[in-house]
Amino acid sequence: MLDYINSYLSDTVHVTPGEAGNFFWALVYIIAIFAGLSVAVIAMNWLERKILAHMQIRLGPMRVGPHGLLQPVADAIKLLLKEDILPSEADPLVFWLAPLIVVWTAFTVFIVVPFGPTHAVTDMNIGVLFMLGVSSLSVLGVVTAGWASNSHYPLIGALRSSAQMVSYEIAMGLAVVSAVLMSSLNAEGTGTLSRIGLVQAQEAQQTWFIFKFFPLGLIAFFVFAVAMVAETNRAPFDLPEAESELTAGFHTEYSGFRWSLFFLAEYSAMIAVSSIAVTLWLGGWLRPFPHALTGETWDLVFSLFPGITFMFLAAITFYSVARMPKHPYFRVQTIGLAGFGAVLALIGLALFAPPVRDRIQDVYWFVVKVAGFMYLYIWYRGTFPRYRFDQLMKVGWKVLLPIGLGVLILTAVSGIVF
Amino acid sequence: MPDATKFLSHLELGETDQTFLDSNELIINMGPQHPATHGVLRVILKLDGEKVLGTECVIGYLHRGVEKIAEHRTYTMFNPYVDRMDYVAAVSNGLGYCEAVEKLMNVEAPPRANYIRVILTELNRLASHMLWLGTHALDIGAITPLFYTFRDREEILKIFEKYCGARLTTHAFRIGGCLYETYDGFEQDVTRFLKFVAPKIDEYEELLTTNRIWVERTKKVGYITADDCKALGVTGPVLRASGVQWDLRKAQPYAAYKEFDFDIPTGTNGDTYDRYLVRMQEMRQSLRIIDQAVGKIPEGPIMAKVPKVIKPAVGEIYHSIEAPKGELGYFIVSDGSTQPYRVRVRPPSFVNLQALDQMVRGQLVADVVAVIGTLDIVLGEVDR
Amino acid sequence: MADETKAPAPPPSGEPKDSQGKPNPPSVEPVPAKKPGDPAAPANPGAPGSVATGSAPAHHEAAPAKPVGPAATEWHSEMVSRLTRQYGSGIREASTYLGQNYMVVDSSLIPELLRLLRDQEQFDYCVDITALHYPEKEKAFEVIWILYSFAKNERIRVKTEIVDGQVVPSSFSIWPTANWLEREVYDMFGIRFDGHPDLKRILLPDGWKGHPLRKDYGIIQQDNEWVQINLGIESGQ
Amino acid sequence: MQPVATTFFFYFLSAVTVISGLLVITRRNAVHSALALILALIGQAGLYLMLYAPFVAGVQIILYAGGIMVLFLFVIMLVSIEQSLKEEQFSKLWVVGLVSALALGGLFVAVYLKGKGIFPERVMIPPETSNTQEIANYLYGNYMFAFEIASLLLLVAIIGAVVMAKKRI
Repeated sequence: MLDYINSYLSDTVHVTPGEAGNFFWALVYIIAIFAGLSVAVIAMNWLERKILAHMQIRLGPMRVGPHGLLQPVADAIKLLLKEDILPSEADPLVFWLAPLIVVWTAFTVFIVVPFGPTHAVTDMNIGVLFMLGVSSLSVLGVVTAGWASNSHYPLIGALRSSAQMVSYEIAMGLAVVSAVLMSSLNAEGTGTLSRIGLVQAQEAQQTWFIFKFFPLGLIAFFVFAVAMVAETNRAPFDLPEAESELTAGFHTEYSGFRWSLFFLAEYSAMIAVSSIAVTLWLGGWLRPFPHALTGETWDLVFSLFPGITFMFLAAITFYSVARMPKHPYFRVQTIGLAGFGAVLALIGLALFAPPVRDRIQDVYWFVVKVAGFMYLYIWYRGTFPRYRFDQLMKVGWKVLLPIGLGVLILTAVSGIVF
Repeated sequence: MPDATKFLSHLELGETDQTFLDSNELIINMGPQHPATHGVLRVILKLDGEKVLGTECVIGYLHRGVEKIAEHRTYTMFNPYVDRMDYVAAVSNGLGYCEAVEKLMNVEAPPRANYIRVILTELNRLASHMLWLGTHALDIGAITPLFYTFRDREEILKIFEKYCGARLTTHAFRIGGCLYETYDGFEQDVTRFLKFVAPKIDEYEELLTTNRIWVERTKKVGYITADDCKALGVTGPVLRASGVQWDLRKAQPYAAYKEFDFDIPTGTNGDTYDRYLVRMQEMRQSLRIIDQAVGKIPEGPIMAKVPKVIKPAVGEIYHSIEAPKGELGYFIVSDGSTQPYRVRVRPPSFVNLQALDQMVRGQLVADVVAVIGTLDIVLGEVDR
Repeated sequence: MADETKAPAPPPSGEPKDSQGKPNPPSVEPVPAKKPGDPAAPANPGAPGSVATGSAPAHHEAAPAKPVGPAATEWHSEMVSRLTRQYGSGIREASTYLGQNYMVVDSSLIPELLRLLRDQEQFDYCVDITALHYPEKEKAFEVIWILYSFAKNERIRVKTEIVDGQVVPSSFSIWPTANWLEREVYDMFGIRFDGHPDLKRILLPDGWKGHPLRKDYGIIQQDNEWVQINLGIESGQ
Repeated sequence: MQPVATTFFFYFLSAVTVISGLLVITRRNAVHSALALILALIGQAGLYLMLYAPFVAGVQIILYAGGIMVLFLFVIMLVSIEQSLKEEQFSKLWVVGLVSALALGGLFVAVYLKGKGIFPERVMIPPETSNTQEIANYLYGNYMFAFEIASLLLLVAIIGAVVMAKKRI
């Protein structure tokens, strides 16, 4: 058994555990991704509340734990303890199944997300195609959820959101195809659908696809960015759960743990879709200027980044500890915050250690880019009002689709010309 | 004058006739506890898919019988009731009622009282428009403006509280003038507020006016022509946005409005976007008025010589002012006793709400919410 | 609680017509001459104490003699003269009280006169329609139209007196705003308007019996039956 | 050739497909049968993966499970299905059903008896690694014409749909 484990660790093997058929490590990666994802969802929950609040000149959760840090924990417990109501005439099987479908699709997408050249559960030959396919399955969950609640408003909400998701999938697909097309401009002339292959193609062509054939890459990225927001029913496209018109979209009848499944699925879908964008256009795990600023010194500098960020976070925490009011009521919170700061500092120090530093490089850059997208989601929510349903469809079909097609053709032409 | 049949509500609730895809129409209720109906308003929508075929408003959930109570209260006792009708613009209600009774008694409020009245009413108009903007934007999905507008509205409410102890239903005026002298530092507070809020209004504009989605959600939504407005008796910003340059403060000046120069912003094509622009301009005009007024508050008494017990002569009077929502009128009939024989309140929201059916027909469900927001109705005033 | 009801008809008295603008301060006017042609208001029985008669304040209880309030004066304008030429006795009275013009017309003229006012006299905005209830008069109800003309920036009130139960022709076809205004008058006073698209209660629940703003309807009176059926509670009284 | 997964998965996937196939026809509730059909399609996609055809599996998931089945569910939800539930389920044409069942049974028996002899001897070379590229070469190489005809057909279908809906707007 031991050599089975070691066989993968030997440096000769440069393939993801899935491909190497090594189930043990694949399992380890799956567990790592699950843990990482839940931490990310908890962080997103807190971050979204805080950032949105500060955008709206208010403080956001401050009461539960220092600066509301325990708010996500409180939410999770609340949702677990809340009664899980099953509407009377609802169809029990489908009612129980709908959130599961949505969560399945949201999580299976992560088996092809490449955190590094070898850090992915597996790398399928049809990585991107598989992701699009699975994300289109989540529409089923939404539709069945709306139907199973057996009442007017969820049904209308479900139909609307599925129509929205279906029509934006096409725009998404087109944008992805133009990116894959860029990856095929290498020697043998055939691109690749595998996501690790895509990032390696960007590395080979020494440019992120967002900057390739200058405006085209950016436009394709823009089309994808808009489509992905619509795909996850977020920000300006969050019509299905538009409180002001219909009560609350397809998950009105859900409560307690089932509702939190939808909530969890929404966040992981957001992370998954932005990971596609990062892999396809922003050079997945590549650090910025991998070729322009090469050489020993630059590698060292960039490798210090993970450590620096965590030390910076720790500094912020300690600064806020200093600013905590001296009142005895806040003593526990100050200690808690100081402890949290210490943990961050420790992680920062660990990241400076050379062996850890090299391995963590890829994952760090990938996570930073995805975090950038998360901030964008929250920013959209703070500034944009909601699209009306027909405008939403108009943007999907009459704006994104033609642009997507145009970019695809232009990329092809420029691929041949240059 | 458009013919009246156009305004018939197409809501034959009895039968649901077939539509194109021979799916029956959908009759759904919006309200009375719907988040976007600004209070207890129930709108029965007749939908063909997303399109609204006709609406019917069911109101009266907040009916407190204010006019009946008036007949059993003396003139001064009825004064606080007036604030509870349009609780968002309570000061204007109070001003309207006090001026109507003063007119009935043929008494003139002293100039200092008139100036204080103008300042407080314009501050109240600002607060009402700010609350309108916050909730209207929230209905259409923009969450952030709500917090900006409520932060600035708080400043106004602080001034009210310092002046007369109450923030919302202020009961600031009495028949014959104002009860409270302005607290020392009133002028400084108001001027500081003016400097504070002027850039804030530009902030709201920055957030919304050029926001593509906001423009798309409001342009050509809830369209109503000037003739239809006049026919339906719609007044206030809704009428001005349809191109009619009419404002009671200019047409029939009351209190001290004669002495200030301000202009009446009007829109051109009477849709939700124009109403938004008109109200934003009105906020700036209010600032102009307050700025002119706060500098020149004349000295002198703040209360006219009004007998302790108010017993106006037998007779009737109709007096109306320009409330933030439109023309707010009081028709008071006195029978010589200390209690009014009849007080009829002509509420702008009640009459403006009647135009909802006309503005929303043929639009989509999401627009019903936007139009209710742009009509700026307050159910306390609609139901009385 | 028996509230004292009095005939609030404007006190008949003649006085020089003051300008349309701000009414001049109340001046003690000569002995109020009784206006002959005013059948509507019954002879005003010497109003108790409040109205001082004669020029010198007569002696009465401690409150200082309150001068008689401003009185309704004859309203002379070419529009009024045109209308009286056309309808003759239909226009019962056209006068100004505290600078506000109103005319009392016969109920038979209602839809025709209003349409004429809207078309010829440009009163294109019907501000309000309301009613008054004088239980002791045989013509118990008085329906009031408040009209305003944007062009002339002028506001007038048209009033008619109707018997209880008499149906008033609806002015919905003239000003569509009348739809809800008339529904409210019906809801509160019980005055029916024929020609109204769907005359039903607007503020009170549909099944409610009784019209609250009538003088004979008590202040705390409720439709107990409706309350028991719908709210299932024993109503307060 | 190293098998994609142990034989256990093959039996598991085919069992899933067969059972959900049965469920499709036995369920009274239309949505349940639609969901069972989706499960069957996904099981099928798994089988394609076992046959070293990842591209076809991906397309299967996107087209069938993600696209067509969503439209199925739309139709089921929009059209009120109450009456169909109450109607008598058993269709009158059981004679036709019986004959076709017998014919199919005969075919199975024949294949079982003949054994391997029926299938041609050629052993497929499993182009596992460059599967998608192979398909691309064939699709845009030898079968270019067929590909264009298919896309033309789709275009006609789309225009037909638009014309039908156009009447309404």
